[in-house]
Amino acid sequence: MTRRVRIGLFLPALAGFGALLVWAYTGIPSFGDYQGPYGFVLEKISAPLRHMDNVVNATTYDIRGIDTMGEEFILFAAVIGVVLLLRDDAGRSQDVEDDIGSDVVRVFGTLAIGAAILVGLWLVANGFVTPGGGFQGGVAIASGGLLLYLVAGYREWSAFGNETVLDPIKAIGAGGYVVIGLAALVGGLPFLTNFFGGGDIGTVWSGGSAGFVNWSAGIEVAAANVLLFSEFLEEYIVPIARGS
Amino acid sequence: MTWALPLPVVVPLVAAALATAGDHLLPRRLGDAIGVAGAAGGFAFSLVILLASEKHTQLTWFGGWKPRGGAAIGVAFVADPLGAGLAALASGLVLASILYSWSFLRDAGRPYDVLMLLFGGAMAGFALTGDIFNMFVWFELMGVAAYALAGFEVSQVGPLQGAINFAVSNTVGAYFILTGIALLYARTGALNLADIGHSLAGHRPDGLIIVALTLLVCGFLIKAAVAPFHLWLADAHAVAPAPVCVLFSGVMVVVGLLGVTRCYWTVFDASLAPQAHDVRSVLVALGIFTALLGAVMAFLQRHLKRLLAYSTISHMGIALVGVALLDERSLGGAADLLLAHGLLKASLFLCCGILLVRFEDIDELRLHGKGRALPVLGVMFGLGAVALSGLPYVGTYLGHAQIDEGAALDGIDWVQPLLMIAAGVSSAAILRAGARVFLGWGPTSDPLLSPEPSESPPERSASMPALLGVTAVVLVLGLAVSVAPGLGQRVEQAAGRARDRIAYVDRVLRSRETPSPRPPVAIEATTTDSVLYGIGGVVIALGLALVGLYRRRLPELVLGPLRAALGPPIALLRAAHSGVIGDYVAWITVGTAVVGGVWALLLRR
Amino acid sequence: MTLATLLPVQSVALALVALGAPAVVLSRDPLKMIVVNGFYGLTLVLLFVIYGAPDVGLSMLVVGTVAYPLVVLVAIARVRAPKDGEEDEK
Amino acid sequence: MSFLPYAVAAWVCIVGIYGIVTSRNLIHLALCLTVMQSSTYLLLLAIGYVKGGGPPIYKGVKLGTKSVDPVVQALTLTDIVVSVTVIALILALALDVHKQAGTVDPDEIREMRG
Repeated sequence: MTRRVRIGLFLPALAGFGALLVWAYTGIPSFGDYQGPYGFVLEKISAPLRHMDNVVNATTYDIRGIDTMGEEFILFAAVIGVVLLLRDDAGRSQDVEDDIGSDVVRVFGTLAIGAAILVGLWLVANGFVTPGGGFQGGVAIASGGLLLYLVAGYREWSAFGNETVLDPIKAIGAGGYVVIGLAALVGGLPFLTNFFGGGDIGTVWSGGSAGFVNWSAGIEVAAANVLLFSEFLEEYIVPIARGS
Repeated sequence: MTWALPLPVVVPLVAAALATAGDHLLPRRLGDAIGVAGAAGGFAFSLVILLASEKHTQLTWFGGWKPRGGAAIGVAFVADPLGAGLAALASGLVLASILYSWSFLRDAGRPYDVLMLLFGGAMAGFALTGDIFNMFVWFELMGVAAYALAGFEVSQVGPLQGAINFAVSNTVGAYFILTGIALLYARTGALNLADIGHSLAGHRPDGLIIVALTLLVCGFLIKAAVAPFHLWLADAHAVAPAPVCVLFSGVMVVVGLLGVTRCYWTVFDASLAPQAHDVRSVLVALGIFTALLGAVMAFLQRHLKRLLAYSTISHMGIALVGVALLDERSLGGAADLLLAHGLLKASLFLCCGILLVRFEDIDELRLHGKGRALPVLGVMFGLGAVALSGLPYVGTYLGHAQIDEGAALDGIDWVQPLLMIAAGVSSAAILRAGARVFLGWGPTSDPLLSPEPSESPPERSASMPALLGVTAVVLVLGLAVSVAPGLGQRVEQAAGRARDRIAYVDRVLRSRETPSPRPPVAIEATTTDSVLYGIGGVVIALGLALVGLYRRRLPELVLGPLRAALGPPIALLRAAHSGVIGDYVAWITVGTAVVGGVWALLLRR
Repeated sequence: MTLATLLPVQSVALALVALGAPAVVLSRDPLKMIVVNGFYGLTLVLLFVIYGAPDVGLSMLVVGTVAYPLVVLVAIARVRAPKDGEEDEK
Repeated sequence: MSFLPYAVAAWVCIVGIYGIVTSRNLIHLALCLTVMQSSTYLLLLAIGYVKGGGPPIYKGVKLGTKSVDPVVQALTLTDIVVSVTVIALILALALDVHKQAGTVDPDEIREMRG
């Protein structure tokens, strides 16, 4: 099929598809008139029953926690896939030059690493109080790891940005989520039951065992993302080092 | 029993996490054992749930979030026998594939087992969940694990392109599904299937409902590889390792059809029951088209895995007809057919793996006669091929017979001969390949068959008895499906329950149980018509296989017109299967627009 | 069904998103594409915050400023790098 | 005007598909896929919007204050993670294609014909 034939076939179909979408969307309640009831019910119950201010994360990590468990494993599987696809048979290169010379970069970079990790931890910790939570915090922590590469260079980065270190952490994060769920099951409760009670509302201790779930998600996301970045950086750095 | 419900998903996922965590720490054999234990545990719990679900539909609310005021709050797993059966088939085939891979892909490393476990767990989750967004989550986990497995052998362009085509097509499908979910949520404010159906009940279908139906059905049909959404499937199969193909062909595509079945009967039936006739006609047409197209394409292949992949497409078309007829007998027939097909096709792919190990090739023409050295494998291959053609009381026969009878009851009598032809042609392709490889029949060249890039498989060392053993077990199970006492009746009862929306709502939202009576234990009786159609399928398969092998001995008087009549359409078909992802997504758009457009015209009446 | 249902700030953010999407799709130069995609991501963040979804906005922000640019940039850099002859011998 | 948010969602979806079909570069194609996916975020969040509602976070806000739907936000969060993972996988595949074939134009790689 030539490009011309493809586009000649595709454009009318796309117009029809667009018309279908618009037709469907006219059936949605007018913008701003969300009718519920699901969301409204959750808003009513999540603070009284679970002492969580942030209803979104109460939904994500407790009420619909099983979705998030699946999501953690999606990330888990994808990172395994990326590592597999980008694996380099020649192994890791040890002779990469460290080309970051400026002290200014080092100082500000080091400060930025600390800041990124602190922000990340804060975001995870306050997941049930303010916006944030395991995923956002985890990526922020991982970006701190990425900054380490900028500051310290490839060799230091690759000392911890590799599978031997990160695979167990990632697996403990994802596995921990399931184990917390199983703990409830062993105790005779439904899988993923929040079994610690709510904790103090409005503090980092709110959330009960969903708090642990949130933390294990944070660990998994951070480790998985560092590994992801590391694999892509590897792809960039190692061939250049070898080629030149 | 409710405590066991999450375990077919949870056990493989925990095993995957453990195996990954211990990859650099534990001895290798222990890691292998964790993988097998995870798969075996998932399979065992699926069987336990399947048996329990036959008495009562099993239900558990995650986190203990039970419905309040008759509306769902949390996410539920709802195991009816149809879903639990698919979970069992999926985890059983994962177990077989992991065992086979032990000697087939010794150097694959831990990530391979881990991805297999995640793939299996995700399929079980999809089959068991009662929540439409949770379906999407498992669908995506299944997809991500599968894309990585498809690109597993990264040393060649072919596998990579196959994996990309697979990933992009299925991701587009996933977004269609998500858009459909969003539309249903906008209308009903619910994500639980029973809840959504309950809110839609009695409302006439409007644009939103019709388009949500279109997006969900087309999204799932991409996964089910129904034409014109099927183009990615042969690419993905051609490149994936044989044990991975087992999962792709045996269960992953079936998951797509379960998605259609589940969504239709729990959600859309509430609104569309009066217009069911129009839903049926569109889906039956797609099914027949797919069955014939897949069969013809299978006949044109010489790469064995690709040939089997197109034959899978053909069988998915036949099964879609069973689903689409919307009656109990046909749906049960589709389930029986898919069970037998899953096992038989799995054993055929495992046979291909053995050929690859032994001869480092998988091309029908290059393997000409080499299979004589492996007579046992030849017999297994031939049995698998014949059992797929619908020979009475063997393999897929029961499913065919039930679909035929369902079609007759619905008064659509032209369907059965077409399905017979499709099954015959795709089996003919497998038989022809088998005769060429294992008997050395026919010439060593054939311009009719698609040229394939020669690919050198990675070197493998394997224990032949172990590979043959796993293959034989799967094959025997597949052959026995049609004569397993009571199976037909039990599956039909399961299909009836999957169709019963009122009982589903009662169970999920009101905790009201409706126990099922025990069906009689007897070999399913079939009509004379079905026996005749079955024999017809075998005759077509054998005859056409011979024609495929010895075509050149036909007189020019027959051959000339045949070539003139079939040449151009075949060239056109080949051109459509271009291997270019842009074309594939264009066809997906065309298919969705046409299906949606036709339903828009028919269902609004 | 009145104009008042949509705040002016929402209309502006929606317009930016509506223009941003084709800008990403139509930029065929890879490096330009990633810059445009970054801007598109930011307009999405803005819109999400206006929609009352700061959690989603934050997610989009960390994804749009760290994850996407990094993986895409590396991909582009690899694809553009002069061929070293070590792997493109075909 | 109250249809505008939905119209934008539909528009972004169509633009994304158009990009996928016409793409001549797998990296570009991956980004077009994210554009198509962003349409689902736009749709979900627009559906859950409540006129005059704040974020569904009650820190320092009286319970029962009008707020937008939390469920669609939770769904969108999951959706975003899915998007990142799929993109990373497709880009990794694209990089490998480039290593093997020396091109990332899907039209130039035709290993899978017929």
